[in-house]
Amino acid sequence: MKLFEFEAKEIIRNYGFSIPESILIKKGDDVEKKIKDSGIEPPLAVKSQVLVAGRGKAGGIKLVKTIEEAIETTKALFETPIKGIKPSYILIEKAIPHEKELYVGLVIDRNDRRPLVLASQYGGIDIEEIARTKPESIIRYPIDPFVGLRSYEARLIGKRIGVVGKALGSFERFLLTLYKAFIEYDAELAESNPLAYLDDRVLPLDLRITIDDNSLYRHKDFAKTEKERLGENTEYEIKGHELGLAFVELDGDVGILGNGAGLTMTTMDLVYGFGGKPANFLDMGGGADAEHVKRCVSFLLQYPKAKKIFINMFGGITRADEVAKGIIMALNETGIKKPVVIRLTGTNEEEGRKILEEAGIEVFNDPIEAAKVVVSR
Amino acid sequence: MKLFEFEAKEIIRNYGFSIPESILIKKGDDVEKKIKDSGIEPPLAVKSQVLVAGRGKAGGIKLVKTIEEAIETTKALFETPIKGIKPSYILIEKAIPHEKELYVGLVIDRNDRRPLVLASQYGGIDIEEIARTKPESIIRYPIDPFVGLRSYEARLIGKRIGVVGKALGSFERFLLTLYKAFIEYDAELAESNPLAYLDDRVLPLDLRITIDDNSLYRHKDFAKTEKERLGENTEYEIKGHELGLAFVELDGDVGILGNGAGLTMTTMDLVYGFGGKPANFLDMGGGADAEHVKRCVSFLLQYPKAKKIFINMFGGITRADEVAKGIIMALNETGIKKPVVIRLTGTNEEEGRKILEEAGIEVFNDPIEAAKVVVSR
Amino acid sequence: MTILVDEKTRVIVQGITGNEGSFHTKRMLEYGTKIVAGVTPGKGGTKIFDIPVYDTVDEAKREHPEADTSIIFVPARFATDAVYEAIDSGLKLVVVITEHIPIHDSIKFITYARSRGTTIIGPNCPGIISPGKSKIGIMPGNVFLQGNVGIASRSGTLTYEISNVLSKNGIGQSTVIGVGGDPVIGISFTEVMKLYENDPQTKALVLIGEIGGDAEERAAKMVEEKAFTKPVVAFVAGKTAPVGKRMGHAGAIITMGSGSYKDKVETLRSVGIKVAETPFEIPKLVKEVLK
Amino acid sequence: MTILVDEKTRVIVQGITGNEGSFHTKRMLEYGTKIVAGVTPGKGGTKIFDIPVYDTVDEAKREHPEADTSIIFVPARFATDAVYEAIDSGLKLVVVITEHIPIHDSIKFITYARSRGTTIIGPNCPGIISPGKSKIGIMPGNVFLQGNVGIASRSGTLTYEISNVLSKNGIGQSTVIGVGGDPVIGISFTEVMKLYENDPQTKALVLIGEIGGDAEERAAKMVEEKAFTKPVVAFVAGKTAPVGKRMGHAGAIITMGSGSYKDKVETLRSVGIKVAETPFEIPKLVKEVLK
Repeated sequence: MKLFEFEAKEIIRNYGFSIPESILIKKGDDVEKKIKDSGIEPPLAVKSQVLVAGRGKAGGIKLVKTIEEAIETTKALFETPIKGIKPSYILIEKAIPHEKELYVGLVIDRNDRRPLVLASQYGGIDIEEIARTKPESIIRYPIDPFVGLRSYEARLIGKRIGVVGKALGSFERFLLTLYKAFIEYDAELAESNPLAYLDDRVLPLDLRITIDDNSLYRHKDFAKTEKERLGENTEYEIKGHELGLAFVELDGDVGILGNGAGLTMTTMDLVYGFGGKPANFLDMGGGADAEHVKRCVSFLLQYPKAKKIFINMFGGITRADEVAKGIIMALNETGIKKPVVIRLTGTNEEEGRKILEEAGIEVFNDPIEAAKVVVSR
Repeated sequence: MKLFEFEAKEIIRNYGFSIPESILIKKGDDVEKKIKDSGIEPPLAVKSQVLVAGRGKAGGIKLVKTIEEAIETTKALFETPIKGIKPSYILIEKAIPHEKELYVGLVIDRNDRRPLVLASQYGGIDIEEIARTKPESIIRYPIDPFVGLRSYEARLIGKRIGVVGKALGSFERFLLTLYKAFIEYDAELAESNPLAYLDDRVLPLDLRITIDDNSLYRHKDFAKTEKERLGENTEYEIKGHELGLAFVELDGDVGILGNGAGLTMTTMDLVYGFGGKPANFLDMGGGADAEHVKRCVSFLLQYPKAKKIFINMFGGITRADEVAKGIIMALNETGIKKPVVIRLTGTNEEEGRKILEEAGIEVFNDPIEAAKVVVSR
Repeated sequence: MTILVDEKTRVIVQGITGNEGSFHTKRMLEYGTKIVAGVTPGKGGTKIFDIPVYDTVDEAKREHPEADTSIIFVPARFATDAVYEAIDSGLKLVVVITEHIPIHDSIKFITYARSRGTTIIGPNCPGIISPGKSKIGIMPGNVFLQGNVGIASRSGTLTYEISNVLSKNGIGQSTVIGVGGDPVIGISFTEVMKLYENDPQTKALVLIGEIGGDAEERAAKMVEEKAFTKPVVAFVAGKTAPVGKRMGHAGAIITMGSGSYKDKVETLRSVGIKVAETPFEIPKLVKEVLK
Repeated sequence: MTILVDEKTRVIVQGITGNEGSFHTKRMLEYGTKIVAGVTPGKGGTKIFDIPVYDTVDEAKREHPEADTSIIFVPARFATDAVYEAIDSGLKLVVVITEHIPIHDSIKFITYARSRGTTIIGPNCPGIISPGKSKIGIMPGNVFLQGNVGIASRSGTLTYEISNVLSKNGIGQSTVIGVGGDPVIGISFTEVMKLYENDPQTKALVLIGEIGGDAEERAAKMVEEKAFTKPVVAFVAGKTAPVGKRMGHAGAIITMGSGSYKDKVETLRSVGIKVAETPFEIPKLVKEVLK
């Protein structure tokens, strides 16, 4: 789960790292009153709180020199979609003049199985772009997860990207604070880009933290912004999320349902291979019962982009008879008629096939054949 | 630094381990009003908050059956010295009927250099006594300081001291909570003795936490009770503490000042060996300057138990001339006359000797000879 | 020979009395897996399918010192603790079926396992099977056939699909490992490949990849550097997956300018690995490389 | 030969520009200790006593790869970090002079040092000296004399006192180690004894103990089990110290029914170790055992 910039900054402020004064405006607030009451003084940065990358280039950050301009810009930004998304929050910060911008981030290194600090003297552009254009500038520093990041290591990393003097102590404190957030919030990613490098300190101009979804049960503080966060998804992705489904919206017209992520992706690939276009990714998961299958199938029946539906199921933990029952229930309950092509094999295949065929639904054993059929319909 | 029982219990309550309802009465409170207003219902345990061991046997814990009795007992306990100390706080807790009492504690194993869980099915008596009478009952379970105590280990320990059923889950939670306190409060010791073993849970009837003095800069929450805590020391120990001196009061009449703990203890031993009795232990530490030496010597001059003073100093980091200067300053500033015997050797010995001899003070080179002289005076 | 598990493997099932644990214990027993004990805290002293249940792995291991492997069906919130318990009891192989374990927990227990010499498969994996010898996982046993092709897969169901089509074409498997769908897993493709390289029974390798991460690229590098010398056939799921969206698995997401289908396939082909367009092409390609 | 340090030892001083650090660096140099670099964050690029100062141990070690030992004068709040830095830079011996380091920090860096093969002396110790060869500590160099008696001590000043009286009686020392006054220390009496046992130059051992803990009892056990076979003379400070009071050092406290003077002396004598009543008896006893 991606945190909003203002949430991420609140975390490091609570950890005692001092960052510029700011105010948060929520959609529906009296913008004028809130800005004036805050006593904040220009110059200011007015920042649209959206979770998409490249916000700056897309016009989501404006520098203003007067309070009047700040009010105007805030109102305008609420109405400005950034990559299709209108913000629910605007963050207004004291603008800090600076010349140099650094990059610093923490990720999990999949191969090393440990936290990895990434740092570069070139901030303000995507780390991928830095990696492409100035790979030698990127410091990669692995951290022992049991020992944690030590102060001396934070200093060492700062030195290696050219931070010197008083600012080095500030960089050290910032990186230790970021690491603390990374660990305590079970983050997959915690990065500041750009990190302003001033004479005597560093300042995170932007700050992004992504919490590992599997650990959300340990971090319930962000429930209040869940609705706004979901605003980043499409209408049907939000509905899917609310139903607890692993659903991703795509641009085609073939509704896809599989059991297991690999098989579901392969099903998409097969459809695509025969000239069809998947309308979505939907994985029913392992061990789905009839009730859960019904939920998935009903969802696709109601999902307007899916003009036809391809269900590809290889029984293992999941039983074919449960899937068959779920499909019948969904068709009956919704009453929606769409072409549905079903491939069923594996555990309890015979029972499943029987249930479907008795209801007059054709069942394939070979997924290639089924894919061809669904594309042709 | 030893925490009071009520402070230790507050910690684990804040960590979410549920313990019986209680109220804390401070000396000077309106006892009657406070107890009646609290709404707490008998039976109650009224517990004198003193830091000495063996409080129960010494009459510091009383069980009462009515509110009136609680009020009376509380008032009485405030006036009852426990091993010489009158309490500043009384803790009144709901009394929980129970049959079995366990012991569980966490210490640092000096030899293994790691936290060690000690647990026994026999609680309510000193762990030293358990160790003497039922050594086989004590479970010793070392913890990797980087990995920490795991839930399964807490359960394993509980099982080994005979905890079963629902109470085992409670024991697991309690021990994990105690370990958390042990780590987060940099404790040398965290123990519950007795830990009541009820049908469905365990409850710490007593709880003791001792914080490592070296880590107190990380734990400033206990400053408010510092004065009451010091009440456990003698008047001069409190004064010494306030001056930042490593001072321990003893029963003899020879004031002792050395540099280094080992040498200072050995100085005490020498005095004792020649029939004298040390009035104190006072270590000026390493690298003391004249100012600090003056503080130490002045303190002993004003300390009434010390009828004479023995200063034993082996110069290493500490310079003999600084020590000599400090002694002269103390004698001049206090104007107090007591027999002072000085042994001075090591770094800058000659300069030191000269300073003292010019002031008419005899200086010994041989500590044995000096010890004999101080005892004879 | 096979890798990691065979007919001599003796298994403890952690979480044996739960829904999933008991269901799959039954199926593993039916397959012939030697399960010697089960563990569920609070259920010690009972039996299930005639297998003794203990409160702790420590006790299970004491009563059954021959146990060398554990399979974990414990729910995510308690699974991390169960893994430490298995490692501390000295088991050599721990198969973590549980999904949704926080990644910071995984990196720690995997690091810890390595320091103790324990191999972790998973988390969020279907397990491991050496057909005809031992099945320690949740895969349907009937789709596998004993033989000489090793399989390493990031996917679950897709592995069954591919094993099934291989078996139907008469191509048996030495060992099939589902390494798991999480971004961080105990045993990686390259580590599995080291084992297959040294296994005389294994004559070829089928690698079932997915978008996201760089496991496939690392496998290719190993082939390039001749650290793996047996023929390899690969398949990568997610050809048509969009960028930046998580496709079910936490691990299957194209991010940070890496992990795309195209890059993976190109890298694999560049070192001479045959890449199948669909799972159903795999038997033909395997037959070719085994010729 | 001596143990742990000799004329080949090359030293980095951490905290070299501080009060204590610079004072003792000067005295170590005067003694002949080979100090190759100093470290103080923020002072990199400067020099002190002609010794180059670096911001990090990493840089110092890169410029002076021959460095194998560090001595730490960093204040307690930063000392833990300095120890990790020394260990991570691959130094083999780290002498921690700093006192007042929290014990939970010490147990962790000592555990970590062991896993990396680094020996820690201290914290809260006077250091180590092999007379005539190298002094890495804060002891006054002039009280030591090169010879064949090894010393291990829990005390600081008392060690100088005893070394002084030995030297004056013509009894020289191979190596003198102050293991430190904290309850938890990097190298213990028994670990030092293992080294002395294998050092041909060392013919006898003087053990300077204190009340508190069980270091003396463990030393006695080692003698009893013949894991240490050279003659031992011991002294224990704190004969007249009261129970339950901390005597200066955090380690010197009689608690939990253990650590008393009487118990220690009895245990030492029971295995044939000569225990001196005062430090000034030690030369006589050493002469006896060396006869």
